[in-house]
Amino acid sequence: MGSFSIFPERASTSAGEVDALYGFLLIVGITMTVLIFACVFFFAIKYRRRSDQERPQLIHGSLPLEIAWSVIPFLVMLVMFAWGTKLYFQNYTLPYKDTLDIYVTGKQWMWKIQYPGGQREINELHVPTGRAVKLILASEDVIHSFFIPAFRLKHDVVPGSYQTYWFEATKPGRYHIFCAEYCGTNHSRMTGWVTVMEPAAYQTWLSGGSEGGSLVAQGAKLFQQYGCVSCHLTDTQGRCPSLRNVFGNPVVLEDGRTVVADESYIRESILNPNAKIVKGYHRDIMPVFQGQIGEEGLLQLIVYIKSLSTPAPPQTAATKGSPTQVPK
Amino acid sequence: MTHQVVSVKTYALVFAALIALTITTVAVSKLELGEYNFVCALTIAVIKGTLVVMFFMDVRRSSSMTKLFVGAGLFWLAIMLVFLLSDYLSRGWLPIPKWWVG
Amino acid sequence: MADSEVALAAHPPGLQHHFDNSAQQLEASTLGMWMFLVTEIMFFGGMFASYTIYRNLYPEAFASTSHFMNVTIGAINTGVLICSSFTMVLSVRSVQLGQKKTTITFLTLTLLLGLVFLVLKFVEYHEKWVDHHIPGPGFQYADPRYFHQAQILFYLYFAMTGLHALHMIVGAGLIITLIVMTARNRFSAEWNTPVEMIGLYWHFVDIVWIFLFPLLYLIGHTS
Amino acid sequence: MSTILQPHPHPIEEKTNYLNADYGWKSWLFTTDHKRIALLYLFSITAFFFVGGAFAVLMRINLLSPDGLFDHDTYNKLFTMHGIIMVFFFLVPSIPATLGNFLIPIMVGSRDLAFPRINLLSWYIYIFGGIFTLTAVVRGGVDTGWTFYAPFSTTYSNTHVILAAMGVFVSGFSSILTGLNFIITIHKMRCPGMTWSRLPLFVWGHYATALIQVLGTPVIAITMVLLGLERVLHAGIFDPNLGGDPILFQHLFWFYSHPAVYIMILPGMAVISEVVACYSRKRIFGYGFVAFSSLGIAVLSFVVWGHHLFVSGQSMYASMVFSFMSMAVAVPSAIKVFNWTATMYRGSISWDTPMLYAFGFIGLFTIGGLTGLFLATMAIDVHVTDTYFVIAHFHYVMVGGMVMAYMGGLHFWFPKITGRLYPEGWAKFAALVIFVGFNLTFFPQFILGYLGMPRRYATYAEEFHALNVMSTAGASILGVGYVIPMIYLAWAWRKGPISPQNPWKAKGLEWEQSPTPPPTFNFDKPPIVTEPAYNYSGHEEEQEVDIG
Repeated sequence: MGSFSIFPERASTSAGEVDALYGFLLIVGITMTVLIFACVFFFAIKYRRRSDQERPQLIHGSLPLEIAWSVIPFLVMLVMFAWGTKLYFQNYTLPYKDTLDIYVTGKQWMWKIQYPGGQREINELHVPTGRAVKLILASEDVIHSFFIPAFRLKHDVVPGSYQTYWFEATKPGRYHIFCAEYCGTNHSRMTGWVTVMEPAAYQTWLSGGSEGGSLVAQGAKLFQQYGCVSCHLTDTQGRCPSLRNVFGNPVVLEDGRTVVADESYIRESILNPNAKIVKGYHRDIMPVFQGQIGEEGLLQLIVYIKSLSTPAPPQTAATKGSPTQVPK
Repeated sequence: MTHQVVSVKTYALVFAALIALTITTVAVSKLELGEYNFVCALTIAVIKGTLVVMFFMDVRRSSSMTKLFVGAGLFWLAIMLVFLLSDYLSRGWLPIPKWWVG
Repeated sequence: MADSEVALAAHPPGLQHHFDNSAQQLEASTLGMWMFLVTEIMFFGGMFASYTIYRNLYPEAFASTSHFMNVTIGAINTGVLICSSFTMVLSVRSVQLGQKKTTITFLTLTLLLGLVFLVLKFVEYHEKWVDHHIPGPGFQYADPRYFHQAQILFYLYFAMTGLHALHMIVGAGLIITLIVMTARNRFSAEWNTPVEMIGLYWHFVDIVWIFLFPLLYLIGHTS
Repeated sequence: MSTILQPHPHPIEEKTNYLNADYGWKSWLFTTDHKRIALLYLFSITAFFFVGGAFAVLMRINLLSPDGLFDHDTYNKLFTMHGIIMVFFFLVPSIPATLGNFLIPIMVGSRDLAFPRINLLSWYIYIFGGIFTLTAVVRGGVDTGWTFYAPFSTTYSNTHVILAAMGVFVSGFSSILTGLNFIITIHKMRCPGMTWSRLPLFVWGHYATALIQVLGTPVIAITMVLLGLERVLHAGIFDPNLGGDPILFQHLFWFYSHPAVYIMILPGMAVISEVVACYSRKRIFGYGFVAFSSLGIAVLSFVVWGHHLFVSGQSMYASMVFSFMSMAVAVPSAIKVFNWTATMYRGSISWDTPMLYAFGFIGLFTIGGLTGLFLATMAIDVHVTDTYFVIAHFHYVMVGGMVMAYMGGLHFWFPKITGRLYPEGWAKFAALVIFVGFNLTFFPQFILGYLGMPRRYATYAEEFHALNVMSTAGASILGVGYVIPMIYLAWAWRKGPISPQNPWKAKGLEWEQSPTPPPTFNFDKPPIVTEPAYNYSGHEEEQEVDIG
């Protein structure tokens, strides 16, 4: 960080846009501050009290001026609001195409990171450039917050539910990972590094070591062990929905709502099955697994269930200007 | 509040109404109305509450300032409930379609 | 509550030095009491909000826990509280007419009804204690599927009804002070603000129960 | 009251006022005179301010070097106690309980607040809550942050969370009772002629603050009760492993805590309206707009709390609504700043100390308010929330805004409270030191925040070192800046020159119709208001819009 700059490094597609919005806000802020400071000092000097008998002329106020400096600031704020909301939705709405899913689990004072290939790392994240990476965030104890300043992204890691966000790294390098939500004694030591590599270098790193077999294999073992297979795969009496080709596709529920079967839906259906019952199936058949399967097991089960369904069909409507297609 | 005193008859009437409403709400709760059960119970409770506020607490004949305070209290409670539920109810909605996101 | 200004031996009975006339003082006290009741609405409001959220998140667990709620005791308690509101409002009326004896009888009636409510509430709590339904280390629940969710809902049940019972106890204490003050002829037709204020407080506690009873006892049965 | 003739340096015989009307500790601890209660609050609040300030200095010393000075647990306790003491025991009560208690009855023209005994009760509750919190500090502190986020505070923290929660719970009621007293007094006890459109803006500001105090504080009270119960029973209401939802705690906490930041700033704005009007010797520009923008802030402040939960898993749609409302709540504050600046146009501005503080307030509050817009914009908030950008934002509003206004108000009404004049030279010097120290402390933190330094970090990355050293340097200047007024104001209270009834020739009942320092019942003869508010130009005609 040789040169001192008020912007941290831009290493992801959305970092540039966030900085642009920040620039706009800075301009508005600085002009307003300079305007107010100038008025205050100019008036203070020009109209300073010269004698005690001065009687300034009574000015009640002026309605048009009041309306002007209420409506105009509000319009500027609406621009900020619209631009900010669009950018927020863009960052948090998952891109349509297949993403590299990485599972991040926050545990008191460390980040455990697992790759689909089975590699596991502590406080280290390796991502390739040019590919959308989806982070699936979970926590085992208190609320943490996975914060990468270089990507301008952060999300609280709330225990008991999955949070996801995605980014697409652009500039190779090593950037900070911070825990941004206070989580106890070593909150400030719960940091790590994200290493962005070229796709080729990433492949060599990937093949470097994947001990412990892939998540899918471990998931299959658990799927067997907890008896899910007897209902959800080989069952013919139709007591419960088969899990083949379920992941990533919409599911029609008993009360008519349709929900996309993503990680949170699968996790909730494992831990609290009666929360969302699929249409045509009965309540209170599947046992409640709350508190019986740990975070590790849940991740492996979900990856296994994901492997049961063919990858989601690429989005037909080509979305113009989507970040991944714009050549950087 | 200190003008002429309310007759016992009005109080007795209101009292009888309250007891009747209690009985009805218990009776209604036994019926099988599904989701409307909640709505009925709440409306009956609101009616009973307004009766007590208007007659027993004499807000009916109080100054408009008192009525404003009572209204403000309920309005703020409504603000809390509405905005709290706005988060919980809209959590499950599908992410918005892609055409809008650039 | 501190609203029961002690009558000063100044010109009209009970007029405080900083008020211009009794009407202004009474209106100020009433507004002050209502403002306090608004804070109580927001105070209970926080719990009603948590109740709504958890009833929304776990409807079936809620249905299963409400089978353990004793509706008969709840209904009787509602009736008891409505009667106590009725006798309270009659006591306020009689103190305004300056009838000391009837005021004392109605205040005592209100007090007794309040105590009956508390006794019934204790019976209910004891019943829950026997069933190990008190949230905390000793909590047990018949249906293993809803163990955790039932504990939360019982926590809310005890928080809401417990705080309500606490307000009943404070109310009972206030009514006792009122009875003593009436016996000592501290109130007259011109000045009886404390009775009216505590009447408002008592009616408020009754309204809280009017909302608690259906939400906690009745709704869960059938949904 | 017997007139006690006692040897006094000045020949004139001392008139009886609320200070020398009665002596002895009983006259202070059992007083129902709103002025004496205001002084009781003044001393206890100043004590809490310096305790909280000491924690702040220790924190800044720890952040001098990247690997910190204290161990992590101590630092976590330091920032928690700094937060709790400053927020609940200094910022929320300070202006309303001291200047508000002292001045509102006089400004409104009444002999005392509506419920004097409740006013004294509110001070005792404040002290009782303070004892709870100080016991928590003495017995080892609490390390959950002033926000007490579950499930850390309910299950994982093993410090005195319940003690601190009880302290906050109890001190909340003191704030409720003060608010209740103000609302009833302003409604019911205005003297003849004091219509709503002639009320000083100080009273309007405190009326809006009182609304928030009364409507918001009970929710933090119930949140603390639920937190305490949850910590004892572990029933799981906020613990996700047992089926609870920690985000519900955040909702309930911020439902109060965001309006609370408006409880802190509105009285500051109220003071500034008075100071700017008096030292520009001009009626406030757009009186009606400034008055109603206080009410606008009070109402809108209750629908914006969701901007604290943008990244905590709140649904995107609710975040959108809260972001929009947060933009709306910024408009009334902007109106106020523009109106103060417009008041100075064509005025006769004297550079006395209170006016210096007003200049500081207008400038720094503008920066604070604008950075609030950064945080209300969702995409920026994702990057800067929970970083030092947020710390800088709320310190600009609280220290740059509220504390500056508090100092300005203290100096402006010092003659009215004590009957003495403070040394102008020292006061101006202190104001300058505070302004410089403040900016040096907190402006670097904006840059630190955007660079990504998270908040509540005992040790930090190497590249943030330089800016942190600057910030600590500023903090030491700021610390000195706050000690100087302590000294010369205490000195002036005893030794300062006797002040005339209206040293600044200000308008308003408290300067014109009530002697300095005021007698126990505020006025020698019952006050009557004839002219419009801030009638500095001496025109008798009355054509302001009559709201009353």
